[in-house]
Amino acid sequence: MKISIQINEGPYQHQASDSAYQFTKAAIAKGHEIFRVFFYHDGVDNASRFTVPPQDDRHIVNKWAELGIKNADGSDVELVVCVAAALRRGMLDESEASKNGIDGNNIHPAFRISGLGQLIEAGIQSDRLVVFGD
Amino acid sequence: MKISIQINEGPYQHQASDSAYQFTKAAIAKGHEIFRVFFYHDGVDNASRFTVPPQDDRHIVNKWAELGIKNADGSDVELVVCVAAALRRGMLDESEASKNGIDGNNIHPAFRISGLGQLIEAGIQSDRLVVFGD
Amino acid sequence: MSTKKFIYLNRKAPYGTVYALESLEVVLIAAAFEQDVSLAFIDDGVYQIIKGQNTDGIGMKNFSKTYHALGDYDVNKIYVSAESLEERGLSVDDLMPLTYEDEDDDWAEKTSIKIISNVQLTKIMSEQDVCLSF
Amino acid sequence: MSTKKFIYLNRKAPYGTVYALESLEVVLIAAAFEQDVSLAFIDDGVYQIIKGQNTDGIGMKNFSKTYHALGDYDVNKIYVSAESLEERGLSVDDLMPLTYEDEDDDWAEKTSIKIISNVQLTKIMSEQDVCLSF
Amino acid sequence: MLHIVNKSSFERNSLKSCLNTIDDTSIILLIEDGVISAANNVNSYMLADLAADSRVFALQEDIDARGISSKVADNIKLVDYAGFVDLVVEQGTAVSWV
Amino acid sequence: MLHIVNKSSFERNSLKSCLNTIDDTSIILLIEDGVISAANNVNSYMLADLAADSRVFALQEDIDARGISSKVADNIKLVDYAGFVDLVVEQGTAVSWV
Repeated sequence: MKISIQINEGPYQHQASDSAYQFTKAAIAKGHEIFRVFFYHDGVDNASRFTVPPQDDRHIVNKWAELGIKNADGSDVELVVCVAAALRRGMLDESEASKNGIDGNNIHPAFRISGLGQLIEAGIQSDRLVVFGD
Repeated sequence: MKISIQINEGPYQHQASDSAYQFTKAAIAKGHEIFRVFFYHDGVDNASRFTVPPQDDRHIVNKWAELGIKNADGSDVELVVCVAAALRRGMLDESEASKNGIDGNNIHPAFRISGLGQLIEAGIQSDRLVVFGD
Repeated sequence: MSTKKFIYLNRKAPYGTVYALESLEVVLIAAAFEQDVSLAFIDDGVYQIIKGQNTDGIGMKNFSKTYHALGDYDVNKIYVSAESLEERGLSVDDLMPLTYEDEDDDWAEKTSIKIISNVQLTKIMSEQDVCLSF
Repeated sequence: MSTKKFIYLNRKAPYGTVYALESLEVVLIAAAFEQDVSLAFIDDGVYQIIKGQNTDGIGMKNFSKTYHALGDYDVNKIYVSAESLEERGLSVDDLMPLTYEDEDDDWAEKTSIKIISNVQLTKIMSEQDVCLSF
Repeated sequence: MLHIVNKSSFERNSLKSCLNTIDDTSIILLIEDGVISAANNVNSYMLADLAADSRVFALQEDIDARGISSKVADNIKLVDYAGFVDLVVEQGTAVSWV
Repeated sequence: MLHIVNKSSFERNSLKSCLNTIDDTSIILLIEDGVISAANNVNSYMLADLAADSRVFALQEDIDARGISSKVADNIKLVDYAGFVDLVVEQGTAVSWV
């Protein structure tokens, strides 16, 4: 089955991102396709490549970026960050940074900034959309 | 009177930072001294110089950094970001970035990263400590 | 693209958290996708569409007028929980008049708001393909 | 530095949000400042010090053992709400045995936990200089 | 002591918990979504008792934002941010029921 | 329909709101702090009725994390993350009461 995920909260403050990650891993292990993970609201903060958790704690950003996020057919799971939510929370990729005259960027390369339409499209294209939030 | 403020939530998602800002402005207008504003939990995200809100919306980070945050005697209001909370949420100044091998930093220069001891010290040195959170 | 039934559940008061605003942003984008869209205001979500909101004092953007645009985007199935209104001592007269022009009835202006019971809401929800709650 | 009375109110369950963990981090730092420190566990905060927490399945750090360090830091006024325990069907036997060594009594090991009523909590709170709630 | 409540009593238990620890000298201030509890038909019996005793305040700016100024119960005292500051100064230790 | 509740019913109104919209085919899954409502003495009458009808599930991993595995009411059905995925697949549209 084709499943998409929406994550509404940032890493560490709420369990949302951890739960979504465990769910995503379990879904892929069962052979389902994760069509898209859409990061909205404070969820955009899960995409920061500046994140430095304590050594004895999990690295949520890297877990999303590196581990187990390939579908059974080997395709990548799309990690999409809402651009409007990201900008007002200081999450920028190179293109948005240069557009807005900011000398730096912090979106991890495994994530992609895009519009809210990608969430709606995920709802349309997927058999299920599961939301994780506060 | 000497007052300190603790802010536990990031900008835009919760009203905490807005309320704290309005409170701080009003306290200064009344001649009180704001000893320290301490950003903890997701509150550290209020210090991001990457923040780009929509044109018709308030710029919370700049409001803290630039407007009305001088005490009646002309001294700056200290804006302190908890280092432990900041690192796990991808908020870095130059020094923390280089210590952790990250090629970039996003703390606005009006804010200063420091330890949790600064919160306790604020509690000891101030007549009041007011918390704004979720 | 196929057509699906989307419902947006708005459960939180405006301004205290960003969910009301960012939910509205989703709905307006969603309208462009020509899906079957419903909005439900339940619990404290009913405060999102109350008349006479004035945010001058809190320094935040008053986005309540944007709800009037929903009709122009053909979003005219707006459900409000009777039980939620009643618990809060509110009636339909306290709500902003949200309307649309009915193209099947010589563009007559009609109300988009329908006050529904929990039983009706249950039935409406059970018919949806995608349910996003904010 | 002068001595003040600090109380930390812990009201949230662990893991669902970070408040429990980051509150514990504050308390441990605070201990170094030799202030008069009390901790109160009320509402869902009582789950923070329940026995037998096992976080292997959720992929988060189990920090519950750190509460045992409180005694070593001379934090031994740990209040737990009787009403909150009772509402949740819990008793003191469900809690981790948090102890300290009493230097005035030949270093005898004693319990730090005191079960208190709302009336007692009200009195304790009214005697504090600083109250931080998490 | 000043008790600050920033959540709607419909959504969270924070006002209820706060009311458990009120003594004769405590004052409650409702801010942010907490002002919803200042509305007429909303406030609990216990809050109403305190309000009758002039010990419940609500932040005008947050009431205005939520469009409920005409709904506020008569005996709730309204303050602006300057009044909020005064309450913090006058009432001793502040506790925020976040 | 699958109703996902992730908050303690002591802290928030989300379980209560969810219960208002349950029909004969609805299933409830408790995750994160929501598992607190799976404990013996905690769950509401209405949740107990649904549980008796085998329609209330709780996530084992979240129960273990909170140290309440011995407290869970008998008729609550436990699932792991794989079981969570199965419920999403089998039960149609999912709604998260965040």
